[in-house]
Amino acid sequence: MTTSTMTLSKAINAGLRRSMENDDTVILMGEDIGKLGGVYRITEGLQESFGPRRVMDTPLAESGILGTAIGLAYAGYRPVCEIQFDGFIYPAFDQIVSQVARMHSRTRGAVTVPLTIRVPFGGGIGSAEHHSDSPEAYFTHTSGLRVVSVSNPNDAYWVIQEAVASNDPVLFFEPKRRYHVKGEVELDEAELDEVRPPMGAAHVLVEGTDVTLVTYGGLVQVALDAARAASADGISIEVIDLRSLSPLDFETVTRSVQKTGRIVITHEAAESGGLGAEVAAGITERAFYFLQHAPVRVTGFDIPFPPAKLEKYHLPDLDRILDGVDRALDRRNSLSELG
Amino acid sequence: MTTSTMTLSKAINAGLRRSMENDDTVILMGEDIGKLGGVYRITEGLQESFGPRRVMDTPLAESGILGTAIGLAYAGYRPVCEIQFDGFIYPAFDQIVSQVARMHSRTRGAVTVPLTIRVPFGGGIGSAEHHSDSPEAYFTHTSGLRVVSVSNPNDAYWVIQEAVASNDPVLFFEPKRRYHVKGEVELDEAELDEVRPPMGAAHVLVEGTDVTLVTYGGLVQVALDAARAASADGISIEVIDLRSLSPLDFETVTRSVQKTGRIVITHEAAESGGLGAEVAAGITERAFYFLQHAPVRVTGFDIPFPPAKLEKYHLPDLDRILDGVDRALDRRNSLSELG
Amino acid sequence: MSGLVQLISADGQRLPAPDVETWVADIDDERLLALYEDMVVVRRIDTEATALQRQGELALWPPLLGQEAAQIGSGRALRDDDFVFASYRENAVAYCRGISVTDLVRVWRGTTQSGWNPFTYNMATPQVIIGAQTLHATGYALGIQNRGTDAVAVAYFGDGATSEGDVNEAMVFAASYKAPVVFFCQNNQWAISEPVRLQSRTSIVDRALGFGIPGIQVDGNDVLAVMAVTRLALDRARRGEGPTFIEAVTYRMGPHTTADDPTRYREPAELAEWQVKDPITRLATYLRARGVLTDESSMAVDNTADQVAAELRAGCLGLADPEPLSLFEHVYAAPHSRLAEQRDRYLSYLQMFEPAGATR
Amino acid sequence: MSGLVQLISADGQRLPAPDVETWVADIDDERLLALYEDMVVVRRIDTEATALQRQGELALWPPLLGQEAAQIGSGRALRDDDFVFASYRENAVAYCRGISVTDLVRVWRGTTQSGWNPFTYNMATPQVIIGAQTLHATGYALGIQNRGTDAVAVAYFGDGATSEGDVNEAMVFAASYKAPVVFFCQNNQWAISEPVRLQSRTSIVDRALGFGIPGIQVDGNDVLAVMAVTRLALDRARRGEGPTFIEAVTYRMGPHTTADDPTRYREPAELAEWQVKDPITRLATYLRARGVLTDESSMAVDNTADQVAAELRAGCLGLADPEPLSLFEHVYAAPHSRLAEQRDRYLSYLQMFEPAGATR
Ligand SMILES: Cc1ncc(C[n+]2csc(CCOP(=O)(O)OP(=O)(O)O)c2C)c(N)n1
Ligand SMILES: Cc1ncc(C[n+]2csc(CCOP(=O)(O)OP(=O)(O)O)c2C)c(N)n1
Ligand SMILES: [Mg+2]
Ligand SMILES: [Mg+2]
Repeated sequence: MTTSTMTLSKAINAGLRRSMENDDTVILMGEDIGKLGGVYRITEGLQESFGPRRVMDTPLAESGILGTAIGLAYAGYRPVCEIQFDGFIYPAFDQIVSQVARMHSRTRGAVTVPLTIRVPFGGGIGSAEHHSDSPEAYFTHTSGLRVVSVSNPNDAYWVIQEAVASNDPVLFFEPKRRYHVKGEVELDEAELDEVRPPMGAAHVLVEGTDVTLVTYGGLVQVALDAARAASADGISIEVIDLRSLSPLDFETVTRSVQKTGRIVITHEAAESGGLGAEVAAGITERAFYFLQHAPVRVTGFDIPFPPAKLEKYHLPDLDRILDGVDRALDRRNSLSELG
Repeated sequence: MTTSTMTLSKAINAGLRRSMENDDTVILMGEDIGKLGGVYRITEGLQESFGPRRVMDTPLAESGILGTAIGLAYAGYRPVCEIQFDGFIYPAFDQIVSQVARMHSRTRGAVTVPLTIRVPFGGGIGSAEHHSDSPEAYFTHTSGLRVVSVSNPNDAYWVIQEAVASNDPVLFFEPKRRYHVKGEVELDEAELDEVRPPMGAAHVLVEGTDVTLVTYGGLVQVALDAARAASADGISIEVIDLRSLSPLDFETVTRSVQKTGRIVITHEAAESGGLGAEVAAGITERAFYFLQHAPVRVTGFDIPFPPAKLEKYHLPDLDRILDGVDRALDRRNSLSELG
Repeated sequence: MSGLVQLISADGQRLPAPDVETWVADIDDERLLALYEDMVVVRRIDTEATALQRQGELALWPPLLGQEAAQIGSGRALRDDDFVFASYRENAVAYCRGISVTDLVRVWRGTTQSGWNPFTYNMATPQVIIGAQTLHATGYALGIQNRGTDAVAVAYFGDGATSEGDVNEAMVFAASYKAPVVFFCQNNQWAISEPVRLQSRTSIVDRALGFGIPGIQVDGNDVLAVMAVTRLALDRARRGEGPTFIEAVTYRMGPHTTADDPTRYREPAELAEWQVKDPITRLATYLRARGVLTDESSMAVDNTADQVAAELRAGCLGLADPEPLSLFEHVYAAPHSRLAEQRDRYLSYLQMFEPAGATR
Repeated sequence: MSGLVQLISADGQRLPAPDVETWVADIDDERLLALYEDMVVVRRIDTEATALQRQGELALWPPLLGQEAAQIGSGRALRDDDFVFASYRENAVAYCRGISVTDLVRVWRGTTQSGWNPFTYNMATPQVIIGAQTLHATGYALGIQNRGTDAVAVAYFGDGATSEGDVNEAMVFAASYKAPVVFFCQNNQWAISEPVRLQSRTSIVDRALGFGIPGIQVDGNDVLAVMAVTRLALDRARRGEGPTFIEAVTYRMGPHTTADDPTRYREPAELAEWQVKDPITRLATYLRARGVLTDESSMAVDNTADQVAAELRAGCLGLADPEPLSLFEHVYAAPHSRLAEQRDRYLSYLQMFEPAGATR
């Protein structure tokens, strides 16, 4: 096995490069992705290698990026659009929801829209307004899209390639706060099936018996830290990285909850209508008789993302996750008891 | 008490008229709302009465409508924007999510954005593509917005006035399929507190003991029909019209579920990440030990709204709701048993 | 090119227009008569579809009455390998692409969201979201440019659409990349109840100049002039000279759709004024004067139109309703676990209603 | 008005410009010196804020280096009752509005999303979403129009912003209603790493004409010319003549923000070319030649700038971090049950960490 240590951002870059080498219909589009290599350097060096027609700096217009990408898909291309920051995806919302998501079903399968929309997302990096959003739930509620997120370099390398290869449109959420974290990446094609995380499958990162802790993206590491801390306290947490947010891999989560009987879901996005609601509702439907406690949500509050100096209070951290675990374990009062 | 019988559409019209009479900063904006009175005639006669500066036909640009409405709010106005159909709100998504919803918190309360966004929504009327969407969950997940829906003329008359009077931005979802249904409207201001449904409060329309059936908008009547049909079978359904979708009135729903122990939620929007997920998750948190069965969701499928000839299969109807009730009552296999 | 391009006046006179003559030098009497037939046929399609709507066989129909020349003139200028991205009203363009009349009404009968396979006719499914398709056309044009062929993408849209951000962004992208796309705007004076002056205080065609895109304003009721300028624009694109914007000045003589009542918002006098400029009448006058349109040939055209109308009616009435389980098809290209689960459950649900022993 | 308006050349010569002279007839030497001081001060603010960012006291800073004349010339043309809707880069405009230097950096220190109350200074919170504010300005202008006052709304935005649908829709609305709004575009040649030619193949100012809005292109490094054309545009708006678009041709001499490294995407030669046109140097040359700027007055200006910088530093370091529970404030104007519940739970949570008996 050929492995290499690289950062998550470099892993995405390497994955994109490989996709572009394998398939010359793959085209990258976005603001500042060419010479600059993107504000996060995810596309660094790619315009040099593949030229400006395959790594296109676009005018500053997100709806324009998505709309023209659809046209390129019609013409047989496989566009990968970078949205510079989470908070800038909304001008493209109409093209994504009304066009990207519906074109295949609209045409009864005649047109495929094999688009990948890369979105650096989430907080934890002390950014300015509109640079820390977690908009994933808007897209998981949108039929016709697939939504994934990654939390480590190996997943990043493989899932981005799967997203690009997918004939369905994929929203690919990149946790900004994890860009610079290094990890092992398995590069060898021969062993593909073993190392490649199948898009759509959740990943049990840590096995445990007392409570299931479900998350994705930037909070995966926090969840792992929480599991370690809890184990010192004699609590055994099973940590699941969802990876695929739409569809959700309920099979994996249900199997876990059937074992633990308790589940905590954590994400940065607002609680109301966030992904945690869907996981909670879905797991209750699937494992009602196994549940010893209501699914517990530990999320960002129902507020616009706050200024940088406040984000540490807004974002779920180790303590808040452990508090959620305690509640799920009936070691502390939960919402139903608070009234 | 002065009451009057009118259709739901006429009730909104009358409510808007009254708001405009009471407060001359109220301005209506939208496509075709002037001379034509809107494609659904909701604003019929209002331009005649209040002139083109207060009932403004706008250029064909939804982001433009919302963006200029924000400027008018800055200038001390209270704009009421009509989005012609549910499916046309997405071009305005950025202005709604990044501006309307955040302006008050961004400015730490200095700026209020007392906007009302009227959205005819939902299916059941055999419409063309993009004319039957139920986009409410996008907005209930957006902090800073209030979201309401109405199901009968009296609520329509009062809630639209409350929405217009609210200093917070309000999404007001009008069930198209109920526009032409008549009902009594209490017009008398003197009795206001008794007749005015407080914005934010759910309404128990039918009391029952076996199962709680929660819905809003166009499906309320279907839920009432289901309750009637079930009662013939000896099943007592408590029907709740949520009316407020954000915030949700969990107090009312929880009280009901503490009594019935079972809950069915039904809406037209897709299941994944729909409002039903939030209601299910929230009620499980609040009434876990009262629940005899996992909350049951009866919703549109996770598909783009289908062509008119298929909508009757997609939309929850009496039979599908009763099937859901049966599952909640353990009279039929539910998801967890299906595996 | 400045000023309104015209080749046949409202009263049926042939006018010289040196700038564009060359583009229609090959359009002899026979081909003019064919254009005439096209226009008569599509008008007849409109009438029949409207009747079908009144009879409850179609849920809705957006007539193009008055815009026949704009659509036939441009539609007949296209090459097969050009690709059209249009709105809901371009039924005559679709007709030119060879799309069957039955396929035209599928969407309006509510059996599907797309009457045809876009790749069979190189014409996308009519777009309902105003202006969205202009970006698709621009993107498709970028694809053409990458491949180095000389096909062209053509975006059709209305005067109202020019207010949408998307249409303006499409022009930004098209200009920036010099994309081989033609923006064909039918200014039919109205966007439902809103007159064009609400969308723009200046000529619609001026918009393009602000993006550095050449603009041509053409009499949209003059089929020959429309064909000439469309060919000119297509040729520019084929030669790598980038986008062109055409404003076809025309008039929506009917309602916005069969659900609309234009008497609520516009004066009868305005309609009367435009009736005088009717695109079919003027060509008829011209062709009669030349002896090309005779009672005989006119009757032949009408017969063809009647046949097409009959075909439309039969096709429409013959359309089968889709199966319930087709709901779940083609939402995704690859299997999707959640949707598969929903499908399975719905199937079990449906089976409850079946007589015991029946299979599906 | 066609061609680039200029009153003071790059080498500090006073040029005649009959079209606009009258608009700055009142700007005598003393007032010119004041403009000079403004520019020096805001450049000093930039330097200090950049230093604070390097020292970790600010998270980010978007310098306006090179754009002083565009911002001071226009900012000083405004009346108090005009209302400004700007982007993140208009710190010099904010300075003209009387906003304190401490208020300027609050946002960049991350203690708040808005450094000031917009109604105190008639200037909205700097907008991060590119172009969104142009619609707000247009809407505000409609409000002015309704009330019948002669105030004006002013939208500031960049060259890159002109590609966004919103900016184009703002022009549609402004033109349609003849709204008293001035669109002030600082074409600083770059949108982060993208040169202006990627956004437009033609002059940015041309865009306005396509919407029927008069456009003026001005040397954005000439503070006097900028002031003249801004006054002209404001006056048009006040007299009910509707919107004007100003393209101030300037250059972003620094990085996009302190997080940017412009050497990755642009040539040193380009920067050098623009350094010759520096807005402060040219005014200094002019004023020195007139004997207005002397070593003494120059030192006075520098002292003022240093004082402002010291004020900025002290103000910045003095900014208190917000309280955790302020998270829940001002999300809604009226009580919100769900959020109140979240706040209460968070409060109980925080209390778990407190020593027994402590209160909050
Ligand atoms: C984004 C969006 N907003 C609103 C509508 C509703 N609508 C349908 S047609 C129409 C008018 C379009 O006018 P124009 O672009 O001039 O085309 P025409 O109908 O005249 O052919 C409107 C407002 C829509 N379909 N999409
Ligand atoms: C909608 C949106 N898309 C992208 C961005 C990221 N972004 C911030 S500034 C900028 C460039 C803006 O260029 P320009 O309008 O010329 O203004 P300048 O920065 O030069 O003053 C970009 C792309 C954003 N803030 N908002
Ligand atoms: Mg029109
Ligand atoms: Mg710029």
